[in-house]
Amino acid sequence: MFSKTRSLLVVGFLVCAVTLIGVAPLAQAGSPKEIKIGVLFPLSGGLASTGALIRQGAELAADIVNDKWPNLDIPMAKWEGIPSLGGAKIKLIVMDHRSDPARGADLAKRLIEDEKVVGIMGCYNSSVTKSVSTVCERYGVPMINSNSTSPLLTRRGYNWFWRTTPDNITFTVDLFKFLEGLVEGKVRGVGKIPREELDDLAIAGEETEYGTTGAELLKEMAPEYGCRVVKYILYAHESPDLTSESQAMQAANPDCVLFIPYVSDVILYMRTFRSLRFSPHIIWGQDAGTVQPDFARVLGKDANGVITRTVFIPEVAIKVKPIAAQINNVYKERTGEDLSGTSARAFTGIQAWAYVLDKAGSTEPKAIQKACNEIYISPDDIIMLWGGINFGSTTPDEKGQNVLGMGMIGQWQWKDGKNVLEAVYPFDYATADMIYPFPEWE
Amino acid sequence: MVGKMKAVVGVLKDTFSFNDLPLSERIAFAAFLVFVFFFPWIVHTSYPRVVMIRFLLFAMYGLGWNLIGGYGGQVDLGQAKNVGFGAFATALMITWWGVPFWITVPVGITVAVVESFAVAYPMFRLRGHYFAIATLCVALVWQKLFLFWDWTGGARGVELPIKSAPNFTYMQFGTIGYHYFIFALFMAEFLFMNWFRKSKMSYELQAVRDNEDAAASLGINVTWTKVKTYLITAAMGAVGGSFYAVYHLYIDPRCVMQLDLSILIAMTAMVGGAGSIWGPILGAAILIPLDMYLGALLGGMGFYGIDFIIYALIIMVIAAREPRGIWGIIERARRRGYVLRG
Amino acid sequence: MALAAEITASGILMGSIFALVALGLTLIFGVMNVVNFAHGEFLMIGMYSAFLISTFLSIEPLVSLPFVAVVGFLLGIITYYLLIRYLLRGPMIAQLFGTFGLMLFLRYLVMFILGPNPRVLHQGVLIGKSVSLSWFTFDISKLAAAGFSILLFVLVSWMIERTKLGRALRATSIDAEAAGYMGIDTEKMNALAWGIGGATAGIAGGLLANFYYITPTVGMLFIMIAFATVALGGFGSIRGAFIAGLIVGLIMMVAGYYLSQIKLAFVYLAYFLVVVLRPRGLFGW
Amino acid sequence: MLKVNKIEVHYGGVPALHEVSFEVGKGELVAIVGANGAGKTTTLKTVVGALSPVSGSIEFEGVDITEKNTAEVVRLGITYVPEGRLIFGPLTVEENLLLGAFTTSTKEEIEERMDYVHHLFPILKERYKQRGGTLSGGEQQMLAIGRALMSSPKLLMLDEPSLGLMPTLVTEVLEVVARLKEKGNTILLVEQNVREALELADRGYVLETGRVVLEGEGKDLSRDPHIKKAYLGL
Amino acid sequence: MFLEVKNLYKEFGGVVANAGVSFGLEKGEIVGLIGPNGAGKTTLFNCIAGYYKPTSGKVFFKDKDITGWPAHRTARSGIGRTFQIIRMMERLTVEENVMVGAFCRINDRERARRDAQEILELVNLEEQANAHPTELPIATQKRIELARALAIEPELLTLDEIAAGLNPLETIQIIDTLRRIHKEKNLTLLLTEHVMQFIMRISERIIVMAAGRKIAEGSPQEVARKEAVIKAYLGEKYAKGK
Repeated sequence: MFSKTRSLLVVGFLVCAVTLIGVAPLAQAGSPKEIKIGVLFPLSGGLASTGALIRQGAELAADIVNDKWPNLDIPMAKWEGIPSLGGAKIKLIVMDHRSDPARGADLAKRLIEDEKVVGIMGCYNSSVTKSVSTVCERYGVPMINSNSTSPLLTRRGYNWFWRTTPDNITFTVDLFKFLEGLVEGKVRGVGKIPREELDDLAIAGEETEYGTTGAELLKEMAPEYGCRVVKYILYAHESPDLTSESQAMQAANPDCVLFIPYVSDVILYMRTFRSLRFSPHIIWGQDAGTVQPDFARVLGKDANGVITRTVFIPEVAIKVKPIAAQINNVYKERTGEDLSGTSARAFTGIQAWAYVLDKAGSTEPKAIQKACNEIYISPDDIIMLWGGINFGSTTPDEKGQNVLGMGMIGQWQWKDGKNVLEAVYPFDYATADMIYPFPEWE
Repeated sequence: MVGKMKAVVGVLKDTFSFNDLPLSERIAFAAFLVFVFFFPWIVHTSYPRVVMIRFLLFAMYGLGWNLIGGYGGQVDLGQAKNVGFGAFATALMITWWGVPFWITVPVGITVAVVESFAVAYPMFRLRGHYFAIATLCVALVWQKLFLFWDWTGGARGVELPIKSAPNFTYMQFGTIGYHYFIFALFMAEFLFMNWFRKSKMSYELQAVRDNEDAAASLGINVTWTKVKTYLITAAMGAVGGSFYAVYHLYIDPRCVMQLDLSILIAMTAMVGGAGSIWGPILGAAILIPLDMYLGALLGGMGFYGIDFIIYALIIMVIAAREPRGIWGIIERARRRGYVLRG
Repeated sequence: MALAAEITASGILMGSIFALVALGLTLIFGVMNVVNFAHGEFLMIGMYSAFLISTFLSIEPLVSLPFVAVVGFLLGIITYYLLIRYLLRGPMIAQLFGTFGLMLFLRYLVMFILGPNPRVLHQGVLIGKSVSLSWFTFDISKLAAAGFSILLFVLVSWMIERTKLGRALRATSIDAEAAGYMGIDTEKMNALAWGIGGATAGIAGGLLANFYYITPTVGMLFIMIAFATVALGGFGSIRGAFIAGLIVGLIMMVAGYYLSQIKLAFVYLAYFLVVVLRPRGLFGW
Repeated sequence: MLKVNKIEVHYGGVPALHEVSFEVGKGELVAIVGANGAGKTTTLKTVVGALSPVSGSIEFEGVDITEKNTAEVVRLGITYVPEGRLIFGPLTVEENLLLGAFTTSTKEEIEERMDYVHHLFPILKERYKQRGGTLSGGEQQMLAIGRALMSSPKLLMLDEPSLGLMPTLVTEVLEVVARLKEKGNTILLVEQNVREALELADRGYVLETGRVVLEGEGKDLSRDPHIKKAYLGL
Repeated sequence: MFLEVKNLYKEFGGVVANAGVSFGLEKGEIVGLIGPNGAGKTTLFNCIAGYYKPTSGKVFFKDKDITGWPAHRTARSGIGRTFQIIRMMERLTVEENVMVGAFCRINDRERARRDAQEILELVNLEEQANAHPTELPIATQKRIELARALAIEPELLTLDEIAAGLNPLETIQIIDTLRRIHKEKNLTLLLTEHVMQFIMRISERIIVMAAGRKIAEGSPQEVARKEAVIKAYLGEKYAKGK
């Protein structure tokens, strides 16, 4: 006969294990006055600080939609919920996908089927955005993406995927237009720069979906604008040291160094550049790394003169967009920091969701899909300098991209003991004289 | 001819028979099978189903790893590379040429087995930690290469074309379909393991694990035994990878070939109890739901890393209190019973 | 020519820093055959302690090094008594996972307490200063780290090979049972090895903080390099770790210059090739 | 000097010793004999603190050492030469000997002891800088005993010192034991060479399946008919 | 010749362990191999069984040249062995340990189990069949090693210090067992041992080695009288005692 302990243990363990799996999350019977939106971001690992920014931006937008904000001159501040849905509140269900596409997909299923969200917003990492959007496409659930800029995402013919932010093509074109502007003397505070001082480019992209596609795009487009790529580096993700990459760039003697980095890498690059006394004329970053408050805070004076593409610059907001300035102030009260490209885009993403829901007047996926395809949000309603939000399409193979988006270029300038992001492009919106060339290291 | 028939019958009997196991284990396992089989009809919410699929996938990974790591005693921390080979073979062949899923599986297995064979002989010159780090290094080299190469999609990854479900050529279903798909794969591997654990090879492998010199003195080719097992393990990893590709429909080297995956696979077997057929299943049944529910319930709460902290504490407690895994508790109880009676 | 010199110089510089990071790992392994997955997190905690001590007490980061060493030492000892002691009873694989759990635990505990945002030291005599030669600009903080690395290696080898304590440590590592019969308290020796290992990791972190950014996940960038370094040199060999560190540094620099994406693959490949020829690493026994 | 009182020891839950009691007086050579698995090594390991008894007590020079760990027991003056010698192979003969003196702190004492050991085993002086692992079996046994003597133990416990040695060396090692006894050392000896051990010993104990079944003067025991039948096969 | 060792040399990085050893065994013989610690006996065993590759020289088994064959191949060709330091498969039961040996010849699990049970009876271990070897005393473990080696049905069995650590009675018991097996299985035995009661009683012929060479050979009585053997190995006391 078998011993009692043993059989008890065996049965006990299997039962425990199996019930653990079987524990169904108590599907909360959400009040009809609540609309759930699933939000997926990296909140652990190397991108946790970025995820934190996105979260703050998204939550602020939801709060502005849900509550009355008499001091904000933006329509949705007066809404107290989605008007066309009887004032239903938006509830964000935030989850951490840990930068893992599989986990993102699994969590998306949880959000869609168990949490019964009406749609999803996310996911920052382009790779996770891909897998999550695939799930949404299969389930027929709308997904609005606010922070991934890989051009491929809107070129897959998906029917349930929309993106508010401009993609890397727009940003790359902006960069070259900006460089041309420098040559033509259009940039505030800088005279005409000889083309020879600007046409040798070094490109350094992090070896991820975002970095690789960004770098390739730059490389492809450079010749069209009369630039030469003298050094092209895709550098190892999670690299403990970037000295030799920096040396390789220095040896190529470029005029402009163009980064497509996440934040930790570009901090390391800047420190290495300083130790090598390497100062090209222009150091430009493709948003993600260089735009974050962490970048400026951590590098301090060393960030002075770094140029970054972005979609939101507080200084511009203060000068030309009063509502943006107001919202920036609210955000600053909450977090102690200005809105950045990252958090402002997340804010706009949730805002777009709110407008879409309002337009749809229903939480039916089909209605939302229709609303998404037809939506137009006026530039006066949003904090960006964009021409508004409309998911049309500029090219036949593109679907769901906001065609009214616009990029900006800002420059970190060290003023009174802190870094301020000043706009240098579009030229009309310039908020300060540009620092050119990138200052020599002390 | 008759001899051959007899041999086949013997193999079949070994594969499907559980008579040598105690009644309690058989009952528990039968209950488990019934539960898993009817799971999608018991539980109507999606996430538990997703967790169940992930559990079955990792139980399968764990069963495969258990061959080399449990029965063979070789700490292999590079199983992710085989998962990657399987996943990429399937994903690339389907996207490029529209090859049906079931043809891509043997290709993935072949790639994994050929690669494993190529590195196995040098690898098995190494012992203990040197071996563990070497497997880890080889797997990482492949990951870096897959990221570097263009034809694999590099860091951009591979997206499989979406078909209208259910589709048996490209194996795309709804959650329930995938549940039975992975359940079938799991059962196939489980039955193989049931045959294996009783086979001559299993005894030889365990002899090699416990003492190589003694094993050699009994006519066992030590290296070849290890290599053989390593290849079978590789093949099993590749099958799991192929499933992963058609299940998630997106892969990149960072998600299918990463270090964490290798470690998690080995950990499922270790936590459950390496070297027993139940170990990996128990381990996956504990770790996967734990990980998934902690992540889903606490991950978005805004306390950074709280889910990891709890998860890590549980792993540490298991490793410290039960170094032989959960199955170790049961075995110990059993042995104590034996000693006291005998 | 100048290029070769430049790459070699930075290879040696970074190599000795990698060696410094690996020192504690090889020490702990040498005494008790445990590979510590959490070593990178020890380093990270060293970096944070240096940052916190020198920021909040507004003292020079170099002055904070002794405190950082103490923090590392205590961390090692606590780890030993609360976790490793129990892991030692189990098979190698349980040890790997136990320390893997510790790695996750420490990493996310720090993230939980201090938040995920990166930090950097701004004030300090070493920070941001360089010495320029005609062919190469040396970052002083890296130079100092390399110098400390050599110093620590000499110190630790001296301690292990020449002192009574070192002899006892080695005896414990060869045969703990026999060492016990000599009247050596092997528990204390193990704890001491973890303490020293933790202290060296702490010092390494304190030095890295002078030129590296600090995040809760920074340990993960170094741990695989440290593994490869220790294994390449031969587990437990202190001299081996230093030489292997230099080799890894040089490979990383040369490969990084030409093929950055797969520079780590070259390091792993180098380990694989070396152990295929010498199954116990360069200096392993 | 050493008083073991009714100790009960379990190995992984299985009882290995039952109420084992014995005594060793100052200057005595006491032998413990018994079949394989009778619990001889277990007894010695329990005395030195490597195993702890479930019940019973161990007293050394009036101090209760039942709960003390090995390091503390060794410090009190009990040294154990384990079965199979356990030489530190990668360390030199010198380092092995110095480790034997781990609990001694003064330089003079160490030097004095070292001279004594060299006097006792001149071969160790010749091999001073050689690695322990390269010595032959007999030399290793000398080294193990010499290493134990380095701590100037009050009680020396030898576990099968003649195991695996060739006949000439067996003789030699037993002679060394005899010589140590003459010099006034207190020794507890476990030996498989039952006859030789009992003839050398002042007193002896016979262990069978974890119990003391016989005790008495060494010479008497060696002539005991039970011993002759059960251990000598006569 | 059943087993023939011809002029065997084995060096380890300059240290010569075997320096030109030659001897032969006839089928069915029991031969003892004695010599001081470090004389190279174990090395010789390892060279015959394929654990080491001889530096030069040849080993013939049943007229086949087996020099340099790997261990598993010599085992399959009929050379069984035990180890000086016990090597158990500690996570397998005693019966399974022996079954692994039986698997050398047969593939069928049930037959292997039956064979193992028979052999365990032969060495009086049937009671311990389901125990784990490490729970048992050394003497028993030595018998398990013997049973395991027997399970491959060797024609030549080499036993390395199988009586070390056994008391005189246990030594007598193992001699009985070995004699019985020798007769029943028609084995050829080659043994090394330091316990003289054992080696002198069981061996039909004795080979003496010292410093890597064969220094004497003959019947136990002849060998025990040889001056060189007494000096290098047995010692005056033993010679007198005889």
